[in-house]
Order: sequence, then structure tokens, then C-alpha cells
Amino acid sequence: MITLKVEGLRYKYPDGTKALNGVNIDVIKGEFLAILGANGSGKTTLLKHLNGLLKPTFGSIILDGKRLSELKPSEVFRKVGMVFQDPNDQLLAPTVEEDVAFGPANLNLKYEEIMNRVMNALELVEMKKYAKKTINFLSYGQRKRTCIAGILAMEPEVLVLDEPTSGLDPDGVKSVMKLLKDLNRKRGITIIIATNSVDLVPVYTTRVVIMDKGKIIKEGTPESVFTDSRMLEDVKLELPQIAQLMEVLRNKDKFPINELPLTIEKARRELINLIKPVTLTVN
Amino acid sequence: MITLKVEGLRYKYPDGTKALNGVNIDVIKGEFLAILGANGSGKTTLLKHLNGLLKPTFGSIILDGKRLSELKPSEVFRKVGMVFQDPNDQLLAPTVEEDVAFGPANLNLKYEEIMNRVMNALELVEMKKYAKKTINFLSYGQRKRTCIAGILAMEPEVLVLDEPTSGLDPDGVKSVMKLLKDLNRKRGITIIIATNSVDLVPVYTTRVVIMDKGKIIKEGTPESVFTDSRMLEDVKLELPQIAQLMEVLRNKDKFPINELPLTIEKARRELINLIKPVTLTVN
Amino acid sequence: MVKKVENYKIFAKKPTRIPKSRYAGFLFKIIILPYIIISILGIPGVAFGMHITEGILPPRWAIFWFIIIIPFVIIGTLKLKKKKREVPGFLPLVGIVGAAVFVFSCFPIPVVALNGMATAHPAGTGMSAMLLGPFVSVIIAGIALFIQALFLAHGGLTTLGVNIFSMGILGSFSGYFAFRIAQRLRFKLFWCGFFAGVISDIFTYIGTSIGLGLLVLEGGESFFATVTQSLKAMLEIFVVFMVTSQGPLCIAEGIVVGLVISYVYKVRPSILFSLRVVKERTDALPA
Amino acid sequence: MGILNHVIMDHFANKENWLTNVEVRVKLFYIGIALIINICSQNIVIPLIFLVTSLVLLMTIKIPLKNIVLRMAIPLLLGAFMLIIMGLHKGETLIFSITPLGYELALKKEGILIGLLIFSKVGGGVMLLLLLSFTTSITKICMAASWMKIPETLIEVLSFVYRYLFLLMEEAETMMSSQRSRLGYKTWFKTIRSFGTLGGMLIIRSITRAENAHSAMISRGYDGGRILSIQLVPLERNDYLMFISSGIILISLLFVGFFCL
Ligand SMILES: Nc1ncnc2c1ncn2[C@@H]1O[C@H](COP(=O)(O)OP(=O)(O)OP(=O)(O)O)[C@@H](O)[C@H]1O
Ligand SMILES: Nc1ncnc2c1ncn2[C@@H]1O[C@H](COP(=O)(O)OP(=O)(O)OP(=O)(O)O)[C@@H](O)[C@H]1O
Ligand SMILES: [Mg+2]
Ligand SMILES: [Mg+2]
Repeated sequence: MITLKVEGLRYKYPDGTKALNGVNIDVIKGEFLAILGANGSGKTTLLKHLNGLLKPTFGSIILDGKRLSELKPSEVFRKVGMVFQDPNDQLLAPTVEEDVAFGPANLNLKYEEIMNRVMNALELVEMKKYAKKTINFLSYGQRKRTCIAGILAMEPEVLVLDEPTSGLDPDGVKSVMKLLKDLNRKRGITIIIATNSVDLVPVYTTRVVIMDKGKIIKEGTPESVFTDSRMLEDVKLELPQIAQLMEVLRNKDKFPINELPLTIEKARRELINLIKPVTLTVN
Repeated sequence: MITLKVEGLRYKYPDGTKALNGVNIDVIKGEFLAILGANGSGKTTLLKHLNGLLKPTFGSIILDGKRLSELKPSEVFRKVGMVFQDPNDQLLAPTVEEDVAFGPANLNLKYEEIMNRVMNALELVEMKKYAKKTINFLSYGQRKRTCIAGILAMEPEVLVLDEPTSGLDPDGVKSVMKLLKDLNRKRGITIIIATNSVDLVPVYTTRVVIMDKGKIIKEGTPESVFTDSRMLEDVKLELPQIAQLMEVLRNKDKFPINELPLTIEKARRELINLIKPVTLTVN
Repeated sequence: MVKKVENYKIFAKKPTRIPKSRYAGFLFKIIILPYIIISILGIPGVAFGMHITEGILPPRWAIFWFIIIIPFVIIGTLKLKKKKREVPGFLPLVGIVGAAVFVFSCFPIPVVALNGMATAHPAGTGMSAMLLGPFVSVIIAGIALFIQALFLAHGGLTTLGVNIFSMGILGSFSGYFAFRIAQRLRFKLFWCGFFAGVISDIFTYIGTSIGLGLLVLEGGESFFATVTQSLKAMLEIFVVFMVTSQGPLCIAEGIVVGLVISYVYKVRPSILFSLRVVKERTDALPA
Repeated sequence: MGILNHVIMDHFANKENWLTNVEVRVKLFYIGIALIINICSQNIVIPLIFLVTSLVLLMTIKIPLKNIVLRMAIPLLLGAFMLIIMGLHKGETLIFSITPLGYELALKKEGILIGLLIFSKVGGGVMLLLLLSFTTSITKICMAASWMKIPETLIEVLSFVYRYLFLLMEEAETMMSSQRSRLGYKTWFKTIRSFGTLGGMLIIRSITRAENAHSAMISRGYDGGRILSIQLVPLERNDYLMFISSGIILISLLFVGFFCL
């Protein structure tokens, strides 16, 4: 089932920059979609259209069968939650609790219901013990989590995140991505992330869209998209490290590899199959 | 020869946070040193000491045999150039040219000399054709390069960079790191970078220092530092992707690998050696 | 080392001449000593000179000043409320620009003082008045003063009234009108900003001097005598402010504010247009 | 920026201890009353009592003495300045006079006494303020303010200023460091120029931030309504106990104060 449909989207900034030049995407309910693109390829601009922050110059966005332009903003915001790149742009109240409550409060819920949602959301992102803390005293990763909680408290169907892992250390990256994966699997929330980090995509997402110069140039499962490094280099990206290694082995050393493995697990399996004979003969 | 020597450095922020708890590093002239650490491990604090922006609470920094506290600030700034993480924090002049000229102009050089240095620096970072451009219109990667040019124009002996690749796409990462490698090799500039991206380190740097909670817990060549994933995970880092794969192969599948290869090239060689026999027997 | 010896020789010659002047010691006592004393007394001015500290005002003056500022605060709040409804995003704008002005007021601006360089902190009201208008600026100044009273122990709660009067009201309105008049007179933008900074600073000190000088007004002596006493005190306080760090600070802050506004005009003029600081066409020429 | 280092009270106010746990309304009420009594007092003893008790209370939660002294220094200097001004302008009995440049400066005894009273009030008042600020975060003050029906808009602006203050300070500090490491602060003129650029950048930054914050707010359903939502819970038994016991202590302190007169 298609939750969000982007149709022939074009967008021109007031200063004349054509940031989007005809984008078509179907976002399927319950999927984990990555929008991959280099700096300036138009990812942020695209995401801002998905919840109506920007109005298309041409084209339209269709949410659950209705055009975004015909829906009330409050309805859209309730269904599509957006987490911005810089948590500092998003956290505006002085404490964690208050910030998370900001969204639900705008939905005109009762006090108990608000607090209920706040606590649930903080629970989900494992920030409950920081509820009363001042935002100024949080680390970057904790701020990121608070942002996500703030959106989750609005109970959206679709969660849109702009570069959710930028600026985090490897441990932080893992924990944020695992959180998203969990939300996707266990809660069935559709997740869309924009990123330029190729190593993450195959491990966590189910579908990838590659953007370049405001257009979508390729889409599909990670395996079908990451097939050759030449194409990716043209759009200023690269294969995941593991895939690079396997590509070298396949192309230069003529290893019999059909589909490039993208994750460590898959590469391991592939290599074991290739090497098993050796250990056998040696033994 | 030791250019910079950090001796028993401790630093406490005014609010009582102990950011550095006894750091000792010898920076050798002409090396490419990476300081690797998770968020909040004290990298930025350490770097700010290297050119005297922060004054040690205990310990001292020795630059070319003299204590930093005994040197004039302007002398130190001339020898040790510092590039901060966010280029937007550093590019304050309206155009590229003006920004790069800011440093040399403060050295009280003649106009011709200033323009000379500006053009040389822009040449080095391959931004000469953008000299007259307004900073607003530059991409993130171009801004980063402009920052580096601004420091290079002061002709420093040591170049210190705080997370030079954060926020860049894979292409931008590669080009900035190559630029640094070139400056290091061809111009003999000593380079120190702080980063939390483990995949970069083995490819570009000659020596690594791992920081955690304001202390140095390990140092040496990339090969000697990246030996086991447990230790790295304790400090919220991880092995480079390639090394992770090879570690799994070694530990779980008992591949006979002695030293973990960290780069694609080395992993390739290792794997070829393992697999050669197969292809031979098969043929 | 060699240079030091030479320097020493040059200085060594002078002391032999000084005794010739019989007035030197006298002069020192008369002019320099009082100046040093005044400068030392002026040190509070070096930090946040414009704020009257907690505890200085007796209750009647505290109440008096609170009554004076109430109408301005009410009008400011109403304006803010109205704008908040009309212009979406006005509230975060005021809040964040307010924070920026606060940070600006923490810049350690060097002023040329007795012994080389000393630093002082600008008021920033000129700038906020210029950008956001005088009434909103009163609110911003009030909030800044409140935070300063709590965070830095500069100013105080019972003295909030007089401080809002001097820095908030006098500072904002004088700065705003100075800017507008300078614009009307077709000065360059730099100079408009300069006058906004300088004039708002001067009026802030005048306000503080009035606030402090009025304290002398109490007591049972004849009305006329106390008033002259009090005026004299105001003048002295004002002179102390101007002679020490705050005088040069006025000029320095003026220059910085001028540079700030012309920088913004150069780099991102749309900001000034949308805040209606500068009219889109030719109201003020870029500096 | 040296002044930045002073903004650390907030750090103490966010720690857990018995004083920060006192209900904010109770604390505000008593400190307010104490401040009023302080400026009304006619003798030195009452301000001194406030000074000592506040200092002792701050000691119980282990605030470093250095921090307190640093904070007191400037207000006390201003107090000393007032002492001299009062000495010069009030009273009859001459103690000392000089006439530099024909301008008479004469210290008088009564004036000095009044000045001393003011000086002690400064000490007491500022110490009371410190007691408040070392133990109460701005957030709690915002809550209390909204409970007291202070216009919401004002509180919202206050909380915005507070939220973005630290962030902008950090950014400004980084920008300043980067200017400094390119020798932007070598001479007076360069310093002034650098500050001009820095201030301009700060304004531009703040406005971009405001735009971003606004679009983030919109996407969380903001339509010009309320921003702050959490309110103070009603007072509990402990709070009433605190209220009553503080009252008794305050009254007995005042009694001692007048008794000493
Ligand atoms: N407010 C704006 N006004 C004018 N042009 C803009 C604006 N914001 C972005 N652009 C331009 O639109 C294009 C797409 O920008 P966008 O921010 O969507 O890219 P992005 O893929 O998110 O990049 P990044 O990875 O750097 O975040 C770029 O060329 C950019 O310069
Ligand atoms: N201005 C400051 N005042 C107080 N504490 C600070 C300040 N700056 C940093 N810290 C603290 O000092 C410690 C080290 O911070 P630092 O910025 O050096 O880390 P880092 O390794 O650069 O992290 P990152 O990867 O996030 O940039 C952290 O615990 C941080 O919270
Ligand atoms: Mg983006
Ligand atoms: Mg850092």
C-alpha cells in the first residue's frame, strides 16, 4: 500500500536555484526507505515537501490518497513527522519533557494524555531518566534522541529524518539506527531517511533511492542499486567499503562473485564459500 | 624531530568538567597524526590547546623546544594553523578571496605579498577559479576548502583540523583527505586531525592516537592500534568495516590471518593469498 | 638583552631632570592620583557599568521606578502579542535575536584606559532597538537584565525597575530615534549604526546617573539644597562613567554596531529589508 | 569571552540537593520577602544576617567559595562607589577634604554612615540573589512565573533567550577562536573590526536559526499558540512544611536583627 506518493515534483527556490527537477517516488507503508545523495543533491528540499513545509512549484504529493494541498496542515503534521538534521534547530523548550510535550500540546490533547505520550515516547528512545534535564546539558546523541521522541509523541505514521547520524560517533550511529529499525519493525512506522553515508544503507534499510541534481537516478533494494562503483562515483557517492573490496576481488582478481555482497555477514558467507575448498585441501 | 610535545596536559572547564586528564603526545615533524575518539572524549579541547586557544590547567605544550606559554600568541598562531569543524564558523568575510586574505593581512604584509599568498593557497586547494565568489554560493565541501586555504595562507608548519570530513559526502571526504595527504607529503606540513570516523584513519594517516574520557589509551600505527574490536567498542568506536569483516573471518571461521588488514588493498592481498590455491586446484 | 640595557639608559637619564620641576609631585597628587582613584572606583563600570546593584535602592525609589516602567512593559508585551499572532515565527525571531544581542553584550570590547587596554562590555540595546524596534527592545533588555541579575549577579531584582528604565527604555528609544534620524539625514548606514550605539549608551549612563544621583535627594534639608546636591551627584557619577572606561566604550560600541549593521547589509541585505531596518531602495546607502 | 565562564550558576542550579529541591514558589516567596526587608532595613545587622545565613546555606550545598567571591566582587565595588558618593554628598560633619582642580570633594561622617548601610544592603541583597540563582534553574523560574500569571509571551521569550543563549555563545566563541588564530585580535583596530564581523555574523546566524526553528515548530503543529505546556504541580505537604518552617526562621532572624539594634 502506498502511503506517500511524490509525483513529478519540481521546486525552485526564490533565488532561482532549481533544487528539484521532477521527482517521482512511491513510499510503501511500513518500509524503511533511504534517500541517498551527495551534498546539494536536493535531499533536504525533497523531505521538506513531504510534510508540506515547502509547496511544490510543479507536481504534487499524495498522502493516503489525498493531495497534500487539500489536507489541513495539522492533519499532515500528525501523520508525517519530521526530524531535522541539527537537533538544535528543533529543541526549543528548556527541558526534555517540555520539548517532547510541545507537539502533543499543539494537538489540543488533555494534560494526562499529553504526559502519557511524552513518557511513552521517552521510553521508546530510552531517555526517560533525562525527562527533567535541561537541554543545554545533553550530549549531541541525547539531543538527537530527544528530537525523535518529540516527533514520536505525535504518533505519526511516517517518520522522516534528515541525516539522522551526522555528527555522531560509531556507537551513536549504531544506537540511533537500531532505534529506527526497531520503530520500523515493531511499531510498523514507515521511515524515510536522507543520508550520504553509504555504509549504513545496506545494513538497515529495505529500499534505496539515489538522488542527483534534483532527480532520482536509481531505485530499488540496496543489492540492486549498489552494483557498480562507476555510476556511484559519477554522483559523488561510492560503494560501501565491503562492496568495494568485493568488487575489486571480482573485477581485478576474477573471483567468481555474482551479486556484490554489501554487508559484513553476506561478504563473509560469500568468502567462506570461495575458501572452504582450500582449508579442506590443506587439512 | 618533535615539533609539538604535549606533557601531562590536564584541563578543567570553568563549570568543573574535567575534559582532559593527563595527555602526553609527541608530534613528530612531517607526520600525519589522527586523534580518534568518540563524542565528548576531549578531542576538540586537546586541539584548542595546541595553538594556545586554551591554557592548560596543568601540564604544558612545547612547540619547537619552547613552552607555548612563553611564546607570543602571534608567533604560535603563525606556526600552528587550526581549522575548526564547521566551516560556517570560520568564513566570515563576504567573498572567498577576502576571507583567505584575512590572516595574511593581519601579518602586516605588503599587498602584493598578501595577494600572492592568497592565490597560492587557493591554488593548493583547487579553488582558484572561485576566488571572487560569495561564500553563500559555495557548497559545503568548497567552504571546507576555503577554510583550509585561509590557514594555508599563513604558511603554518603544523596544520590542525577538527573533524575535517564531517558533513561531507563520500566524494568530498576523499578529496579533502587527498588534499591533506598531498600537503603532508609534498609540502612537508605536519598534519593533525581529530576524527571519529574509523574508516578514514588507516587509509590516510601514519599514526593514530585513541582518546577516551580525556586520556590517551592507545597509540601507534593504524595496524598496531586496530587490533581488537572489543577494546574499540569499549570506547564507543569500532574497527574499520574491512577490518571487521576480516576479524569475523579470522575469529569465527578460523581463517589464518595474522595481522588484521585495514584497507581494501591489504585485505585484497590477504584474501588472494588465501584463495590462490583454490583457483589453482580448480584450474 | 642588549636592547633592555639601552632602554634602561634612556630612562635613567630622565629622573635627573624631574627634580627641576617643583610641580611634578604636586601635579601627580592633584591630577593623577584622583584620576587613579576615580578609575578604580569606576571598575564596576568596567564590567557592567550600566546596572545598579541589588540593595542600593531604598524601597520608595524601587517602587517609583517600577511604576515608571510599567506602561512601557505593557505596551511592549501587547505589541509582541499582536505581532506573534500576525507574523508567524515572530516569537522565535525575537527570542533568538534577543539571545544574539545578549551574547553581543558579552563581547569584551577593549577600551583604551589608564594602563593600556582594559575591556568593557557593550549594552547592546542600541542594536536590538535598531533591529526590532524600541518597544520590543525594552522587553529584550528587561529579559537580558533579569537573566544577568540571576546568572551573573549584575544588577538585581529590586533594582530591575531602574535598570530597565535606563538601559531598556532610555537606551532603546534614544538608540532607535538616533538611528532613524541619522537615516533621515541620509547618513551612510555605518554612521546610522554608530549613532544608535553611541547615543543609546550615553542615555543609558544618564539613566543610571539619575537613578544613583536621586538617592542623595532624601533627607531633611531644604528642597533647593538637596536638589542641587543631587544634580551635582548625578553629574559627578556621569563624569566618572565617561572619564573611565565607559566613555571610550561608547565610541567603541558605536563603531562595532556600525560595522555590524553594514556587515549584515553587505552579506545578507534581505534580513534588513524584512525587518524593515532599511527600506528596500535607497533610504540608506551601504557603508 | 571571559564573561562566559560566569554563566555557570546554571550548572549548579541543575544539580540535585536539598536547596534545589525546595519548591520554587516557596523559595521565590521567601527570597522576595527577604529582598524587600533587606532594602527596607534601617540598620546594618539585618543585611548582615541575610548575608551570613545565605552564605551558610550555600556552603551546605558545597558551592565553592571562590565562585561566590567572584560573583560578589563587582557588586561590592559598586557598593563601595556608592559609599564614597554618599560620603561626599550627605551630612555635615567633615572628616576629610581635598580640592583637586578647584573642585571640592569633602567626605562627611553621616554620609559615610548612610553609605555603609547601603554597602551592607548590597552585600545582603546580592547574597540572597546568589542563593536563589545557585539553586534555581531558569526553567523552574519560568514555571513559577506562569503560575503567577505573568504574561505568557514574556515567559516564552525568556525561555527562547535562555535556550539559545548557550548555543549562540558557543558559536560566537568558536568564531572568535577562528579569528584569533588568524590574528584578528592583534591591535585595537583589528579587534574592533573583528568584533564588527563577529556581531554581524551572529545576527545573521540568529535569524537563520529563527527561521529553522520556526519551520521545526510548524512541523510539530505550532499555529501561533502556546509554547510552554508543563505546569507546576500543586503544593504538597512537604512544601507547606518548608513554607511554615522558613517563615518561623525568617521571623526569628528578624527578631534577632531588631534586638541587636
Ligand atoms: N534556502 C535556499 N535558497 C536557495 N537555494 C537553496 C536553499 N536551500 C538549498 N538551496 C540549494 O538547493 C540545492 C539542494 O539543496 P539541499 O539542501 O536540498 O541539498 P541536500 O541534498 O540536503 O544537501 P546536504 O547533504 O548538504 O544537506 C542546493 O544546490 C542548494 O544550494
Ligand atoms: N565550553 C565547555 N564548558 C564545559 N564543558 C565543556 C565545554 N566544551 C566541552 N565540554 C565538555 O568537555 C568534554 C570534552 O569535549 P570536547 O568538545 O573536547 O569533545 P570532542 O571529543 O571534541 O567531542 P565531539 O566529537 O562531539 O566534537 C565533554 O564532556 C564536553 O561536554
Ligand atoms: Mg540536507
Ligand atoms: Mg569536537
